[in-house]
Amino acid sequence: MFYRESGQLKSSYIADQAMFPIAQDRWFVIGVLAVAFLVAPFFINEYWANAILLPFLVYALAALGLNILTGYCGQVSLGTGAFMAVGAYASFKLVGFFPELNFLIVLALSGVVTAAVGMIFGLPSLRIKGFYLAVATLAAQFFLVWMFNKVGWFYDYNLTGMITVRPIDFFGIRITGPEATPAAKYLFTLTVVAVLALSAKNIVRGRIGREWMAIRDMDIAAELIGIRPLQAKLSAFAVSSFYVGVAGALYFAVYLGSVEPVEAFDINQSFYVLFIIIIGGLGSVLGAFLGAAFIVLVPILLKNIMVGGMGFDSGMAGHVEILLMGLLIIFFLIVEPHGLARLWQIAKEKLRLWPFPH
Amino acid sequence: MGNSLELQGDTFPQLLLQRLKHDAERPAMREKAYGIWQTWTLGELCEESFALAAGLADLGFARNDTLVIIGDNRPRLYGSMIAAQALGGVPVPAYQDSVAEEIQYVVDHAEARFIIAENQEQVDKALEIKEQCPRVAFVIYCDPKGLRKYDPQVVMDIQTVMARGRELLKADPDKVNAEIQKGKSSDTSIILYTSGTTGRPKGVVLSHENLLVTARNTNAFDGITAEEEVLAYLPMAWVGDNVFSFAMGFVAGFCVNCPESTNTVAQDLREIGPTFYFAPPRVFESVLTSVMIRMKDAGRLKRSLFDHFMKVAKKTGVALMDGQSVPAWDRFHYWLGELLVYGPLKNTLGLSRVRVAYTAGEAIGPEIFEFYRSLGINLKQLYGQTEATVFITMQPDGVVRSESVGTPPPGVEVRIEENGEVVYRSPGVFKEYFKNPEATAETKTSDNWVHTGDAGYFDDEGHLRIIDRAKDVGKLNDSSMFAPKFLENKLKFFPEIKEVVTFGDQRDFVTAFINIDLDAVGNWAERNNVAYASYQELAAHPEVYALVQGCIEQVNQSLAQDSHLSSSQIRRFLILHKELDPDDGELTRTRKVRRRIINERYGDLIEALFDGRTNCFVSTEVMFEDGRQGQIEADLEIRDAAVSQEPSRAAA
Amino acid sequence: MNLRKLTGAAVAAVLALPMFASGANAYELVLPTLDYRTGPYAPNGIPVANGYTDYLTMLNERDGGINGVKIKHVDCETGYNTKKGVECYEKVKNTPPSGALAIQPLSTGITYQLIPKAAVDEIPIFSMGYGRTSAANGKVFPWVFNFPATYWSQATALVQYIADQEGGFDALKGKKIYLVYHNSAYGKEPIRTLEAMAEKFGYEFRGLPVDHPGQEQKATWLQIRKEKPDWVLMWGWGVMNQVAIKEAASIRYPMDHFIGVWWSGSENDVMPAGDAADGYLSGAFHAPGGGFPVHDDIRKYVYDKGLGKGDRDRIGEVLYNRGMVGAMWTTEAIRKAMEIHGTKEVTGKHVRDGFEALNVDEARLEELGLGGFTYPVKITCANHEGPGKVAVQQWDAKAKQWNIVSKFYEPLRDVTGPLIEADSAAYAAENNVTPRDC
Amino acid sequence: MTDEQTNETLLEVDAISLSFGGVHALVDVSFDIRKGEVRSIIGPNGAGKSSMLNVINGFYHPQEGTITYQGQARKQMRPHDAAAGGIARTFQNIALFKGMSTLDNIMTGRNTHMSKSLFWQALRIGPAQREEIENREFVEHVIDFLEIQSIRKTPVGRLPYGLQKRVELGRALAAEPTLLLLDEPMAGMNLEEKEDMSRFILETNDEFGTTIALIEHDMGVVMDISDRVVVLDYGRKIAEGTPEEVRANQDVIDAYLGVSHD
Amino acid sequence: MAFDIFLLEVIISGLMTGVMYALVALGFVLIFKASGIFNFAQGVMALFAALALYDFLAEDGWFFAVFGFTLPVWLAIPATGLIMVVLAWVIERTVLRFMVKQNEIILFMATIGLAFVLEGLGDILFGSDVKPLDIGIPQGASDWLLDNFNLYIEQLEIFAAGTAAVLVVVLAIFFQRTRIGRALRAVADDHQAALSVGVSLDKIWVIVWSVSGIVALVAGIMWGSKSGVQFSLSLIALKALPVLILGGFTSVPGAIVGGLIIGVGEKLAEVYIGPMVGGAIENWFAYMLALAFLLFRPQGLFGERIIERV
Repeated sequence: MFYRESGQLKSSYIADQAMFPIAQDRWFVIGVLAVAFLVAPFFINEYWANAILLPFLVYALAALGLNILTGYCGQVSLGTGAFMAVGAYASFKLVGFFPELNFLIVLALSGVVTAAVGMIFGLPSLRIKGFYLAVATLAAQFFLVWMFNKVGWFYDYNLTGMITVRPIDFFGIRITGPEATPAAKYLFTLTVVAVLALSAKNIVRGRIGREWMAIRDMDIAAELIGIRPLQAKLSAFAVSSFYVGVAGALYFAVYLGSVEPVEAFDINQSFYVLFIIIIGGLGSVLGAFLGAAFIVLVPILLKNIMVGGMGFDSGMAGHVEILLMGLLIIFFLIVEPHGLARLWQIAKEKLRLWPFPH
Repeated sequence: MGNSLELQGDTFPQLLLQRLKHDAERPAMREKAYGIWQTWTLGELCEESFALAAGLADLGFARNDTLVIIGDNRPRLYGSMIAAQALGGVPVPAYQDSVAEEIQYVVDHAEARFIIAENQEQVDKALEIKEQCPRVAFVIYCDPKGLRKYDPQVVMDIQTVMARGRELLKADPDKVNAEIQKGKSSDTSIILYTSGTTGRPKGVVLSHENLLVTARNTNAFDGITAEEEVLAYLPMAWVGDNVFSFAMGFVAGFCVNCPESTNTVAQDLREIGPTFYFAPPRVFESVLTSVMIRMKDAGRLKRSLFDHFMKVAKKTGVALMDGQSVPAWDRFHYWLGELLVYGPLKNTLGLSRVRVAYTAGEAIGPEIFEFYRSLGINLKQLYGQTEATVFITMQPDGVVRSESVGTPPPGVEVRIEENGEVVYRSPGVFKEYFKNPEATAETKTSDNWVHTGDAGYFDDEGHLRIIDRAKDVGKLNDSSMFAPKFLENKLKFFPEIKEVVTFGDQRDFVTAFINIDLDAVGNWAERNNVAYASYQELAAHPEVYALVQGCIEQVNQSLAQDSHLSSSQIRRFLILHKELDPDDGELTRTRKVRRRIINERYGDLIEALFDGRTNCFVSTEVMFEDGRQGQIEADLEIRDAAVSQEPSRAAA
Repeated sequence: MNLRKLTGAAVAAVLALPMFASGANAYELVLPTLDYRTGPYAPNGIPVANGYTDYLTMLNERDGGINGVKIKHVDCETGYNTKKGVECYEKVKNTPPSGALAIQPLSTGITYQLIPKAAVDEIPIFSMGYGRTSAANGKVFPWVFNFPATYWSQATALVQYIADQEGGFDALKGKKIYLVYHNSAYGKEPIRTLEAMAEKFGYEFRGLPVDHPGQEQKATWLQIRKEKPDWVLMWGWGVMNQVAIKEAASIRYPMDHFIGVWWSGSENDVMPAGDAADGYLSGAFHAPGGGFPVHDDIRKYVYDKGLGKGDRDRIGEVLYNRGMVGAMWTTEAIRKAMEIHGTKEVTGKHVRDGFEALNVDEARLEELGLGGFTYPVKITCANHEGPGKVAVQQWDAKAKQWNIVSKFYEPLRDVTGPLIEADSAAYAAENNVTPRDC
Repeated sequence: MTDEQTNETLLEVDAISLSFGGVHALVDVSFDIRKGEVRSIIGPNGAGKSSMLNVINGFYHPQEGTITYQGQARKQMRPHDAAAGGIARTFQNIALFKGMSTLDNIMTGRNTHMSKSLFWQALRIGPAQREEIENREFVEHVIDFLEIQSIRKTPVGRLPYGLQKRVELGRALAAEPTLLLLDEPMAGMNLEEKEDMSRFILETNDEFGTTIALIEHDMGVVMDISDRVVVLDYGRKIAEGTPEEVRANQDVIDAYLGVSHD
Repeated sequence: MAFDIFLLEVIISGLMTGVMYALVALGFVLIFKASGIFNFAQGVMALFAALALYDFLAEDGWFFAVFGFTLPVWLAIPATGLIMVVLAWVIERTVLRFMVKQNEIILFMATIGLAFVLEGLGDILFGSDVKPLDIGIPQGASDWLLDNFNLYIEQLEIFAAGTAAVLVVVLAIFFQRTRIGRALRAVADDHQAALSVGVSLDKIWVIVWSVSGIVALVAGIMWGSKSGVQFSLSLIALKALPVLILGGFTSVPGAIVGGLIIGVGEKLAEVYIGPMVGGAIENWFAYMLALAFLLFRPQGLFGERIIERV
């Protein structure tokens, strides 16, 4: 309905292969980004930043990373929590070693470290497939978390094993710790997430993305047309882990400020991110965001409706919230097993053809 | 740009040379190919054309030589027209879906030595006729696919010719320019073979002046500027395409877009979103039919939304289009409809940017006409023919009627002969029929008045109304007027009916052959659980008969209201077992009914319609797509339709 | 369309959130708690939350609040999850009219999150007997209070108890004291202290970590069975406690040589083991049992009116009392704040001053119906831990009750003091905090 | 059939034996494929035809024998070496990437011709953008060649069988193969689709001089378009020669009638 | 000699723990085998079953509140079994039948949704306190062994091992000897084949979920007796995962053998390697062990061999 595409002709491949070839999509995305960058920061308060937007953005980024691996390359991983931990601890150590280093570089390096670790744990994927691989990645999950909890070097030998972020300035603006303004934290995270999301979009529609999808859709055929499974899978593990690592670093440094590995990066974290991409839509960049919105925001919404709006006892609300969340997940999977992104896509196709049904 | 400058030049190549000075970087043509709209700027187009001209000259193409062009609308083919004109030669486009023997006539008649063919399919046709047309020396193709093994002495790649031309131009850059400068406005610009309803095609010779003046006048009439987007999808051999795409395009300077293939026109139309659009009534009709069919599959909510707002449009849209005053609430209601239905609908159809749309060639159904106008598309009718370089009358903005075809534009004079025939005189009047002085003399008087062969009259508003071919208007035995086309068009406005042939001249009453529309009726059949395996089976289905009978009876009712026409009500009809097909000679390439052939082939059926039989056996020879011949046999049912006696009020 | 409507509503509701809670004109004292009634630790979270809430309700019902100002209790469900804790904190901290006056994070992980935030938001954090031990240093952590005793104090107290049983500190030499701990920040808290004391007193120390959730501890207890430590301490939580006590019973480890931290000493922990748990010890800073006058008031003013949060029968359980005493100290701090600042409309900042001037002595305890329930607490600007005294209680499986079986031990400040200094100094350095003068 | 056909050998399999846990799929099979020819491999079901293709492009590793491709002799190929060396193939059961569009599927065929790093791809400017566009242009020509313009952006999962086969051929052609292995390209097609496919195969051979090794069941098609035929039965080569020779061979007739193995 | 006894103790404890893991893994295998669903809700089903059982037995439950008496153990267990059957039926009706032929990861996600629902429901219905479950299973160390051989073995675990053995035998008989059992085996191989045996797919799903619900009940009883019935019970699912990879998702014997290997392996690692690296390595060691096995047999110890074709 809102798609008025007539006259949008593409006279070059660059235009035809643009990230958002339909002008309306382009304007919508620009609009969302404009609101996110130019409007939201003026209205944001601590609740919105710390309880809603930061977790949303951080989880969306982690989900994006997992989606690259699972949704695009078809390798199921349950090690996301641990890879986030790698990113978090890498950033912690890097800031400790080089306090003056620009935090963007710290993030990038944390991502690189995580990518390296991810590749190591991605090696079994050459032999192991499907759920077997998923459970195998749990080895990474449990081992890494144990390591961060146990090896004193990682947490600077402090007494409790928790790591706490130092105050970090980014071009003179405080972005971590309690003194950072909500807007600063939010804008910094948003920038990182937006840039990485757009990059991901670029990667997945290029050669490497096609290699991943080929491996995902039919690995044997992919190999026979000349795709090297080792390269494709490991690159997926690397890129995925890079994203997850950056998400972990943001999770630790900007969102939470201090973390304890056992709780913050436990197996639930891995599942949580997996939920996001399944509900959001496997193999979709948008899906990571929609899924994060659903999984992160709906429980908060339910809680606020029940406790704030309907006067539920907070304990009972907690139980009902879990129950409802389960029902919603089942409901959405029945309605559209391929996730919210597919739902969106179907709606979009309908709107493009409106008023025609097909 | 374009229009605002008083462009100099007596011929198209001269015009282009002028325009090149300012507009070399403007996109002149696009073609959807390899997934994107490949664009030729004016400079590129001219460079290619002139290179081709030089190459052709090298092959021996000389002044007044003809160049037969066969293919879909392609920038290179338009370019080859320019190339021929640059050398003072004459492009002769042929219908791309013609069979070899039709092309043979054109090639032979035009004495062509050069043929430019789009692709292997057309090359094959050209080679097939080469035996019969010994003059043909060169066949030049654009798309090399599958053509590698043909004799390179005869069949050559256009790129090779252009490359040769470029070499020559390097040595002598003025070679082509010099030829262009020799051109005069009275030179032949193009020869267009009209398919004609009877006899062999005639080559209508149009001069550069015909086309240039007509194009300038028309551009001015509708305010066509260089900013238009136009889709060139009608056959290049048809005068309309030559005027709308080629002549008006180069004069105004707008960009002409060629679709990827005939199958993708709808999609390409949507992508281009033309601002100036021409289509014959059948296109508008089939689009409307497909809209209605597609909407029938929509969900309940969407369909009722659609139906509701279509009613609103019917009530308000046309009035708004004609600039009448409309109450604010209706205006809002229409605006809402525009937002929810019309806008998206037009957009999906690719018509949302249309400023001016024309239809011509046949009468358009008032419902169809109003449907588009009510959506806010400025659809107008014109009346014209090849011999007039299209335009005889046109509807000015704001004075648009479905039943008349407007007034003569500036420079055109029209009058009605004694016998009702329309005759005209204009700057677009053709030079002659090529190599056919008798026919020329028959059609064109010495003082340049041209007989159209159509019967018509000016109504009270001063708008011309065309009833039928002058020679086709007959009389029933009760001496009342029988205008078969008029009846046929009325019936064809039903989406279920594709073609109609009516009979009644010198008869007691009127009868009809019906061709159902396979898409529309097939869809209807699916929804009503009517099983069928073939067109023939569907056509013979009793429920389909009932459906058609309903349509006919509706027409009868409306005819009954007009005292002149009430005796023309259709009493009996049958549904033909096959579709009338140009390949079988039953229709012209422009899908006009060839009555003579019909009378020959289906004489027995016609008699059966009048002698009261309830069924009739028929066996017909047909040509399949691959060129094989075959027989179709059927026993056709003949039905009576109810006739309304008095003027009824309930006519819908 | 449905989906869109849903999201529409969702956005609207979320947008409406921060503006929700307004209305009442009368000034109220907002006391939020971050409870956990769901998740693996819910069995422990529920009684703590009930005790806290019931005490506040009792004050409102009996006294009309504090000095006539009603208490507005706001609870928020965390599921013992840090992220939810952050969300809860942000949600409750600005609850009108007073804003949060003191926060009970009820989780070590969440406490760590909130310590830096509280300083900025000027809300005192009362992590009673848990959280960051070095927050006892009020110079570095002006907004955090962890009285009446820290884990480190408790560790020294338990070792003193062991020394008492063994016959003095000298007898510790060569003894084996093992620690079975929850493998998390909380569980690791006492290790440094116990190691420091091992050096000092010459006992052999070893830590045996148990991963969350701790249902399977066979390997741990096999090692204990093999190495036969003289004493086993436990820093456990949740199902880990129950399994550990059962396993200890199974390998016939003497229960009276098995001492849990005060979070490993509730009825929940010992009940599943049944009689086998008899004699099990744990740390405590308040008395068990529901026979104090304050409990009667709670029954009378809360449960008789149907306002109670939990089961009437379970008033007086160890964790219930823990929640209750926390509420008591918090409200006393508010009372003090009103007194110091001479206003009834106190804010978080005032309450912090109240905490720093808190002095709940024997007499006051008596007034509150808590005579002998716990020991007097006096907080100063520099010392946010207060007295730091810990006793040992023992489970009587027959009577199904806990009994205090030792005196309240003073902490070994010569052991804990330097550790606190070092840790808080490190925090100050990392976070650019300049310790204030006290 | 093409003009470029020479007697130069492109690929030679020499005494190949392949077995899976005791089951002999191929036994001592030798034949060669000449540059520019259309070479058909025929035989009854289970004759080892697909195994032969799998050996040629390195998916199966024969226990014995050597493969000489473009003058290089090896014990076995590795799939991506084969692909990089210009061997492309289609599959008996369509092996398209179901989640991707026609265009993307064919683009994967260009992979061996693309090399730009992840970094540039993430930014999608400069070299990566150029590379993408150059290859897109090539792929568009393949699409044009196979006349599948209208399904360019359709997910392949939604396409009818015949078109999927065509897309698969497109993916193989996109690799600009020297040697094209076609595993039953016409299985399950109707007459019209078969004619189209035959035309495409011949045109490929013709226009690009691609050498083609073809497995096909439809004898009519095989006889029509092959230059030479090799016949396998129960993993052994039983005949070889021009279509006419093979057609007349008694062993072949027996094999197809099921006489020989009693 | 003491050392050797200790080693023996560790191994036996490992085996016993392995049986406990295998009990949970069995439920996974049954469902995966018959329907290709990786049922993440298995752990919560065990919790739910234990809660329901407790409810029948305890005086603070719904059953007592409604009927005024409690059930004896021998009645309560079948009653709980019945509840699990009803639950299976409800799950089939409301979830599974809408998700036929979905991708396995989607089905997996649906069972996570299911786990949430059951968890919420369990909390709402039965509360989140720790509920001591005592149905008369002997607890504590076996005195006889401890006194005579100084060998420490948990009685509950001996009992569990016996129960597991019985369960496996019963399941084997069920699969081999009954018509439905045979149909279930058929369905594991080929859904079409099952239809030809004459059992409809939805019925099969109800049956297989019921069976695995009952297995969950057994697991719930054992683990509930060990640590009390509480939320943490559902987390035992995580302990079953390495067992599953090791044994193969589709093999009942695999679940048992896998459980034993993991149990022994992780205990040995914790006791002998743990002290060197700081302990608490059981969890990751189990996975590493499974991973090591997988590298040699990518389809698990007893899993069906994957043959690659084109």
